[in-house]
Amino acid sequence: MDISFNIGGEAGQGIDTIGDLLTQVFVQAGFYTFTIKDFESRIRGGYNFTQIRVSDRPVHTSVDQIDMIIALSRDAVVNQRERLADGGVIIFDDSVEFDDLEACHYPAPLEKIAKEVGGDARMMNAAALGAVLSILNFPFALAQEALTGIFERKGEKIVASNVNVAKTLYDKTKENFTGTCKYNLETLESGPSKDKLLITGNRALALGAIAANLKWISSYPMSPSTSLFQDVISYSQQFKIGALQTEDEISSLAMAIGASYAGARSMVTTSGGGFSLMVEALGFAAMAEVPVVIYNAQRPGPSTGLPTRTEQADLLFMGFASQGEFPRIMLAPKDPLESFDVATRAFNLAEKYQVPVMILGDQYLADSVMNVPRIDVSTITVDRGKLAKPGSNPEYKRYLFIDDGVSPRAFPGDEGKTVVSAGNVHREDGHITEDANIRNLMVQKFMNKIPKILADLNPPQLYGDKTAETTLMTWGSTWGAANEAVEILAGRGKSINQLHFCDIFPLRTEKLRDVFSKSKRVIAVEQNVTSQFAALARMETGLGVSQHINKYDGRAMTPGWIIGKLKEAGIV
Amino acid sequence: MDISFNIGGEAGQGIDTIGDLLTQVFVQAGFYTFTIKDFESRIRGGYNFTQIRVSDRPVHTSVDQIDMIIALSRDAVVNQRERLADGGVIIFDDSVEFDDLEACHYPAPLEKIAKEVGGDARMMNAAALGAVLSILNFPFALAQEALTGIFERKGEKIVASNVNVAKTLYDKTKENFTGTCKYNLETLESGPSKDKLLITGNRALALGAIAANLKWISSYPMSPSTSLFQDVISYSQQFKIGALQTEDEISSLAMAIGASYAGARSMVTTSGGGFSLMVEALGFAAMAEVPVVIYNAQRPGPSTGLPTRTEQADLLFMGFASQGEFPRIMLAPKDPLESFDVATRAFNLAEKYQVPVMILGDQYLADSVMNVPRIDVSTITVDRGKLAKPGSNPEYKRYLFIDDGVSPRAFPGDEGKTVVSAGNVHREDGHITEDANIRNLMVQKFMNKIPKILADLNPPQLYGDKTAETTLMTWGSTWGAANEAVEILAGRGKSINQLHFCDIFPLRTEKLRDVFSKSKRVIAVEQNVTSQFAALARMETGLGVSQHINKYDGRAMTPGWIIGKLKEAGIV
Amino acid sequence: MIIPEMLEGPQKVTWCTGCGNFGILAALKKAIIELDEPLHNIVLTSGIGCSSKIPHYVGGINSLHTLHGRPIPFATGVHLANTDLKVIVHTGDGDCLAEGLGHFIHAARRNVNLAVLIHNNGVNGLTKGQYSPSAPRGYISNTSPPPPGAPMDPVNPTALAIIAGATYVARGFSGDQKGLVVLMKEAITHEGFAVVDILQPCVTWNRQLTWKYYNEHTYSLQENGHDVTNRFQAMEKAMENGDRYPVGVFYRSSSPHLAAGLALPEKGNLKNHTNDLKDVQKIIDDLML
Amino acid sequence: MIIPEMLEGPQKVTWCTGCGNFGILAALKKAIIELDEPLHNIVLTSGIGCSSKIPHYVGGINSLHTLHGRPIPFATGVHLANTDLKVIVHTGDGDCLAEGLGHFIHAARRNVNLAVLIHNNGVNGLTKGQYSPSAPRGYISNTSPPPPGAPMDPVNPTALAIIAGATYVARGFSGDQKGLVVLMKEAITHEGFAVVDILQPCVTWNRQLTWKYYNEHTYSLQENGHDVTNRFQAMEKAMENGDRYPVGVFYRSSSPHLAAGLALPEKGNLKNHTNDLKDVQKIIDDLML
Ligand SMILES: Cc1ncc(C[n+]2csc(CCOP(=O)(O)OP(=O)(O)O)c2C)c(N)n1
Ligand SMILES: Cc1ncc(C[n+]2csc(CCOP(=O)(O)OP(=O)(O)O)c2C)c(N)n1
Ligand code: SF4
Ligand code: SF4
Ligand SMILES: [Mg+2]
Ligand SMILES: [Mg+2]
Repeated sequence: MDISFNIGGEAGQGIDTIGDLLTQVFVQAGFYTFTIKDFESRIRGGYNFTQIRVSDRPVHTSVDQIDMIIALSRDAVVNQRERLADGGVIIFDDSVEFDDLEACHYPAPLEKIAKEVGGDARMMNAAALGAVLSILNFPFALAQEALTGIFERKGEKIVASNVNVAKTLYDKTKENFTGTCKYNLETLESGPSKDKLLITGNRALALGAIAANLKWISSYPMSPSTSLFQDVISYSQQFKIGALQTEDEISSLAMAIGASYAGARSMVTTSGGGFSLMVEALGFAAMAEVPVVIYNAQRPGPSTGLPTRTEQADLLFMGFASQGEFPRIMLAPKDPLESFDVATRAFNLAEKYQVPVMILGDQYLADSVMNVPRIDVSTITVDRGKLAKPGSNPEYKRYLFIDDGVSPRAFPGDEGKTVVSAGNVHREDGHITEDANIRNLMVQKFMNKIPKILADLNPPQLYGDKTAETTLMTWGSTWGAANEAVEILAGRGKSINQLHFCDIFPLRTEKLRDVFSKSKRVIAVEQNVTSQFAALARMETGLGVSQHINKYDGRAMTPGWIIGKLKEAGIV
Repeated sequence: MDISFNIGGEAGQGIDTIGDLLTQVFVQAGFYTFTIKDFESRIRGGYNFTQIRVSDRPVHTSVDQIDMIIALSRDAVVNQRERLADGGVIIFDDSVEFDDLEACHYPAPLEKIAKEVGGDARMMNAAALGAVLSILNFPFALAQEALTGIFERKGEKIVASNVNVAKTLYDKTKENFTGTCKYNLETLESGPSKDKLLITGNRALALGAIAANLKWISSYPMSPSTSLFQDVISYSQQFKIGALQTEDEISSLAMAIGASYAGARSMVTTSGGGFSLMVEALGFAAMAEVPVVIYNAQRPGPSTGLPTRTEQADLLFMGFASQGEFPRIMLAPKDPLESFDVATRAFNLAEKYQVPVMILGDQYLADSVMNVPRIDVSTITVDRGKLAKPGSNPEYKRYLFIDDGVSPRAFPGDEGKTVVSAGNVHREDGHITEDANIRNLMVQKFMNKIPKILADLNPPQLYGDKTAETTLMTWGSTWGAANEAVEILAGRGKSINQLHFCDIFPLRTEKLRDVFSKSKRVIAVEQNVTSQFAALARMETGLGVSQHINKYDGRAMTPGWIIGKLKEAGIV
Repeated sequence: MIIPEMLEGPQKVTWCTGCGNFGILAALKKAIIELDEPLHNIVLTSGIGCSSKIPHYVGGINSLHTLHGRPIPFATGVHLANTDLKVIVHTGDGDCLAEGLGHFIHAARRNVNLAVLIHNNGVNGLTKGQYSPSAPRGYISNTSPPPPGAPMDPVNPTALAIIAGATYVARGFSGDQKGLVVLMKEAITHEGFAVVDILQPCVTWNRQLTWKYYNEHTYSLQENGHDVTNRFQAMEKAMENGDRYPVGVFYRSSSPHLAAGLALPEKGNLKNHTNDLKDVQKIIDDLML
Repeated sequence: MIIPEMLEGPQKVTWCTGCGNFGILAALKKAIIELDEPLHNIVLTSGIGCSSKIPHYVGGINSLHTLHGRPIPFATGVHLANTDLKVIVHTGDGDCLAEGLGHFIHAARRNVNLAVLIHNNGVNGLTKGQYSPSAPRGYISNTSPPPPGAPMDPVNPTALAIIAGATYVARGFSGDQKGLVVLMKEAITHEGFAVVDILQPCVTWNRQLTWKYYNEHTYSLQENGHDVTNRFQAMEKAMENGDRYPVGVFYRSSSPHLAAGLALPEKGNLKNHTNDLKDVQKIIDDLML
C-alpha cells in the first residue's frame, strides 16, 4: 500500500487540521506516513496544500502522483488534477462550484455535516476523514479506534461528536459516491509500523536542543525557522529556558554568545536573510572561542526570494561566512529523526571544540511531518568539553596555548578566575595584542582544532550496492527523494547507489575519495542551481562529479523527478 | 641604487611627514619609490613606522633589510636594528637616550634645529631630510630643487625655512657624523623615473571612482578603507557627489542601492567586519539587479582581529556571501596604478551586467604609496549598460526575459515607465510571484549572465619565463613581493614564473589550466592561512597546487620572505 | 489628472479580509490622486511584512520593495539620487521599530525628506502573529506566552520621532479614511522627515488592538485644541498611551533637511549629473610632483 | 576588601595623553572599590573604539570586549545567563548611538538590568576623528567638511533613554571624578536599565567639546533642585542642549526589569541549571499517538 493524499485550499481553511487527523488515523492504524506542506507567503486565502503519503513501508519523501485530492477550493482541484493517478479520486466540499468535474469525483457535504452533526465547522476534518475512509473502504472500526485515541484527552463528548461526524460522512459517501477507487482497504488490519511519534524536523530539533540542555535561545522570527523557536518558548517555562524575541538577528546572536560566554548553552534560529545579519557575530564567536549553535532553515534566495519554500543554497555562504578564517562545524540532518540526534550532537561539538556549530535545515525538513519510533533520551550525554579546574587560580588563562587548540573554559562568576575575551587578536590571558608571534600562534591554535573535529564527525553513508556504477551524491534533506529513487532504479536492475552527507563541514573525504574511485559516475543531486556541495567536495578533493541534477523552483524533489532527470541525461 | 629607509616613532610624532618629504625628494630627483605604513590601532604613542624604498628601477614591494633607520623613539631603534643592513645607519633624534649604540650611529638634533632654525617643531621633517641626505652624500642642490618644488605652493617663506632647516642639518651632519655609509650618492644626477604621481591604493581607487562618474557614496568608517571614503568626501563639493557617513554599514549599502536604483552610480567602502553587515543587502542588490560597487579593504580577522594590518582572507567569504545564488564580480588590484583602472572598470562592469561588483583591497594596498606615471583620464568611458529607450512605454518591464539575462534599465522619474523592483522572486514587471516557472526563468536569467561576464573579465597575467618549472600563483596586492622574488630567483638561474590574478570572480580558468599543464609545480602564495585562492581555483578546475606559502601575521610579504619559504620547502 | 483606474493594482491583494491595510491602501490612492503629482515622480518603498506588499497593489507607480527593517535607508538613497522624486516609505511596526529602529531615529535626526507611513498593528503579521515592538506590555502571543505576556514596554514611535528630530509627526487610523488621507498628503508634501503612525488592526492575529478597540479609544488631537508647534506639548500627547490614543498631527516644524546639507548639484540631481573629467585630470596633475 | 593593586591594569594604557577616558577609568576603579562587590561577579563589556579598550586596563575583572555597536546585546546575554553578575557596559558614542542605537533603545524599553556608561566625545576617536552621532550640528570633521559641517541634529542619548523606558538616566563628566563615581555606583547597583552619558573630551580630535568647554558649560542638576522622579521635567532637562549641559541624575524610577519577565530559574541561574531529561521524555511520550 502506498497512497498519497493532497489536501488543498485557502490558507485559513483548515487544511492542516484535516491533514493532521488523516495522518494520525493512519499512524494509529500502524502505517508509515510522510507529510509535506506547501504554502504561500500570506496569511489567508491563496492556495496551499498538505500532501500526505501513507504506506506500509517506511517513506521519507513525497511523490508526484496523487491518489486522492481533498479540495476545499477550486484551485485545489485545478492545480492538482493533472497529478491525479489513474483511478484517483477528487473529493471536494460541495460548497465549491464546478461544472467540469468527471463523474467519479465526489462533492461531499463536509462543512455542512460538520456543522449539522458536530455543531462546529471545525469538525470538517472528521467529516473529510469519514469521506476519505469510506471511499477507501477502510474499516470504520479501525478509524473509530484511532479517533478515540486521538481525542481521548479532550473528553468523551469530543470523541463522540468526531466519531459521529466521521461516521455520517462515511455512510453518506457509501450511498453517494458512484466511482470506484483503485485502493480497497476493506480487508485491512493493522499495519506493520510501530512508529507513533509524529514529528516535524523543527520540533525534533527543538526537543533535541532541550534534551541537550539548551538554556538560552534568542531569535527573531523568520520562516521557515520560527516554529522551532516557538516550540522552545512553549516549553521554556517548564524547563526554565531563557528565551527572548530580540529586535533583530544581530542582537539575537550577540545575546546568545553573551549567554554562552557566561556559561549557558545557547542557540539561535533563523533563515538565510537573518543569518546574513549574524555573520559579524559569527566571526566574534569564533575569535573569542565561544560555543554557540546556529540553525538556518534555508529557503530560496537570493534576498527575500520565496519565503515559505525550500532550497539548499546557503551551504558555501555558511561555510565561509565572516571575515578571516576559523574552524566551524556544519551539520545537515536528513529527516526529522536525524534532526533530534543532530541537535544533541551540535551542542556537544560546539562545547568540545569551542566553535560555532551550524545546523542547515530547509523548509522541507522544517515543516515535513513523519512518524518515527519513540525517542529515548536516557542515553543523551551532555559533554561540556574542557572546563578549568574549580578553585582559585589567578594564573588562569582562557586562551592557554595547548596542543589540540582547545583551552579549558571558565565562566565569569567562577571565584578566583578572571575570564577575559575579545574579538581582537589576543594573548593567552584574553587581553588584546598586535604581536606578530602571538597572532601566528593563535591562528595555529585555531587550525589545530580541525583534525580533531574531523575525526569526531560522522563520515557519509553509502546506501545501496557498494559496487554500483552510478552514485547519487546528496546532503541534508534531499536524502529521502534520492534514496527512494535509488531503491526504485536498483529494483529495476540499475547499478546505482547513494552517498549521503549529514556532517558537511569540515568535510570528511576518505569515503568520498573511495566512492569516486569505484563509481563510474558520481552525480550531484542538489536543491540549488550551482551544485554547492559538489563544489565543496571538489575544493576539498579535486574530484569533480560527472553530472549535476538541480532543482531550484522552491518545491521539494521527488523520486520520480530525480529518475526523470536521470533519464533525460541518458543515465538510466 | 636600492635603499630602504625605516622611519619609526610614536603615533603622532610626525613620522609620516618625514616619510612624505623624503619620498617626494627622491621622486622629484627621478627615482622610483615604494612606501609602506605599519601602525598600531591607537591614536598616539606606541610604535609605528613608515618604510620607504628608493630605487633606480621600478619597485613594488618593501624588503626586509633596512639601510637607514630614522628613529624618533627608542622602540624605533630597538624594533628595527636587527634588520639593519651591514653598513646601515641609525639616525635618532638626540632627545632619545641610548647608552648602547654603536659608534657609527648618529644622534641628530632634529627637533632642536627645527625649532631653532625653522621656528616650528613640525619642520623636523626637513631636518631629518637634511641629515639623511648628508649621510648619503646626496647633492644638496638636488634636494633644494626638490624642496622648492614641494613647498612652492605654500610660498617663498616656507620654502626658505625648510631649505634652511634641511641645510643646517645637512651641514651639521657633515661635521658630526663620524661613520660611513655604504651608499654614496655624491655623483648622483637625476634618476631615470618620470613617474611623478605619488599615490596610495585608496586614493587611486577614489580618483578612479570619481573619473568613472561616481555620484553617491555612503560609508561607515572602518580601517583600512576610511581614507578612500574621506578622499571622495574631500572632492564631493567640487564634483557634486552625494556623500554621507551613515549610522552603520547596513544603511550604507542600502542607501547606495537605493541611489543606484534611482540612477546614480554608487559605491560603499568598508572592511571585512563592515562587509559582514552588508551581506543581506548584497543579496538584495543581486536579486533586484541593481549595480553597486563595494570596496573591502581587508585586514586580518576573524572579527576585529588586527584592525590596522593586512590580510587577504575574505576572498571565499565575499565569493559566496549572502543566501542564495547569483552572479557577482570580484576584482583585486595589485597596486595603486592598477587600482585606478580597476575602479573605472568596476562601475562599467556593474552597470553592464547589473550585478554587484566587489573590489578586494587590503591594508597593504590601501596605505602603500608609490609613484606612478601621470594618469590620463581622457580615455575613460562610462558604459551604463543597457538602458531602456527613452519615451513613454507602459509595457516597460524592468526584468524582461532576454537571452543574455541583462534587461534594459529605466529609472524612477523617467516619464512613461514604471520601475518596479523587489527582493522577492518577481515577474518580468518586477511584481512579486511564487510561480515555479517564473522562478526557474529568473534563476536562469541570472546564470546566463555568467558566461558574458567571464568573457569580459581580464585573464590572469603570466610573468617571467613561460615554460618555467615552478609557478607562483598570486592574486591582488601580493603581486609585488612575489614578482620581485621571481625576478631574483630567475636571475639566479631558477626556472620560475608567476601567474597573477586581478579578476578573480567568476574565475577565468583557461590560462590557469594551461599553466597547470605546463608547470611542474604551482605554488600558492597568499596572505592568509587557508590558501583561499588556491581553494577557489581547485573548486573551479579540480586542479590543486603542490604547495602553499602563507603569511598571516598581518605584516606584508617581502621577496626575501617568499624566497626564504621556498628554500625551507626545498623548492629553490 | 490622475484617475483611479491608473492606480489599479497589478496584482490581487493577498491581505486577509477585514485587514486594516485595506484602509491604508485606499487612503494612499486617494492621497496620490488628490496630490496630483506626476505618477512617474512617485516612488513607493517598503520593507518586508504584510504591509510592505502594498507596492504591488498600486498600479503605475515606481517602487522598491526592499528588506525587512531597511526601507528607510533604501528610500534615503532613492531620494538623494533624485530629489525631484516624492519618496514614500511603507513599513510595518516590526519592520520599522524592531529591525529598523536605528535607521528610523537616524533618518529623523537627519530630517531626511521622506514620508514614513507605519502600518502599526502590534504584531508581526506575515510571520504569524508574534508580538511586535509596539505591542503593549503583557500582550500575549506565540513568543510572549502568559504570564507575563510581552515582558517589556512598547516602543513609542511618535515620541521617539519627535525627540529625534522629525519635523512632521502624526498618527492616523485606518478606520478614519478622511483623516488619514489628509495626514498622508501632508506627510508626502512636507519638506523633511514626516512620520504617520497608522493604527492598523490585524484581524487575524491581534485580538486586543481591534477595530472596535480603536474606534472606542481614539480621539482627535486637532478637534481638541492641540498646539502642533509646541514640542513639549507634542511629547506629552505622544506619551499618552494605554487608554486613549490621540489621532492627528502631534508636531510640525521646519528645519533644514538632509539634502540641503549634502554636496548635491544645485540644478538637476545626482542621477543626471556628470563628473567633469577635466577636473579629475586637474586633480591628478596637481597631485604630481 | 578590594585594594587598588587588585585592579592594576594588565596592559599599558594606549589612550592619548590628556584623554577624557583616563578620568572614566579612574572613576570606574574607585566605584568598584567602593561598591566592594566580589570581583568575580563583575563583568565589563565593551564594543569597539578607544573607550572600549577599557577592560584591558582594569585587572582581575572578567570582561567581554565585543563588536562595534553590539556591547548591549552581548551584555544582555551575559546578564540573563547569570543574574548574579553585575554587568557593566562601556561604549563610545559612535558605538552606542550610531551602529548600536537600535539595541540601546530596545534594551531601555526592556529595562535590562545593565549599567551603560557612554564615553561621549562627539567623535569616532579610534577611526581618526570623524563626527559621531552626538556631534553638534555643524561640527567639522573629515567626513563633515564645511560648509555646513555635520548636516544634522545630534542624537540625544539621555532624552531617548528616558522616552524609551530606561529607569536610571544620568550624565557625568570625566572632569568631575567625585560626581562620576557616585553616578557609576548608582548605575551599577540600580535594578534596571541605567545609563550614564559621560562627557569625555577627546583631546586629539575634538577641538570644540574640550575640557575647557565642558568646565564652562556644565552645571549640576542636583544642586539646582531637580526632581528626578518627574519624567517630563527629566525630559525637559535632557533636551537642554547647545549652551548648557546639566550633569547629574535626570531620571530615576522603578519598574520590572527584563529578567523578571523571562522563564529564568527561581533559584540559581541559567548557567547552572539543568533541563530534566525525564521531563523531555515525558513530552516525547505525550506526543506519541
Ligand atoms: C532579516 C529578516 N528577518 C526576519 C524576516 C522575517 N519577517 C518577514 S515579515 C516579518 C515581520 C513583519 O512584521 P511587520 O513589519 O510588523 O509587518 P506586518 O506583517 O505586521 O505588516 C519578519 C520578522 C525577514 N524577512 N528578514
Ligand atoms: C562593524 C564595524 N564598523 C566599523 C568599525 C570601525 N570602528 C572602530 S572604532 C569606530 C568608532 C569609534 O567611535 P566611538 O564608538 O565613539 O569610540 P571612541 O573611539 O570615540 O571612544 C569605528 C567606526 C568596526 N570596528 N566595526
Ligand atoms: S495577518 Fe494581519 S496584517 Fe497581515 S494581512 Fe492578515 S489581517 Fe492584515
Ligand atoms: S583619540 Fe581621543 S578618545 Fe581616543 S584616546 Fe585619543 S584623546 Fe582619547
Ligand atoms: Mg506589524
Ligand atoms: Mg566617540
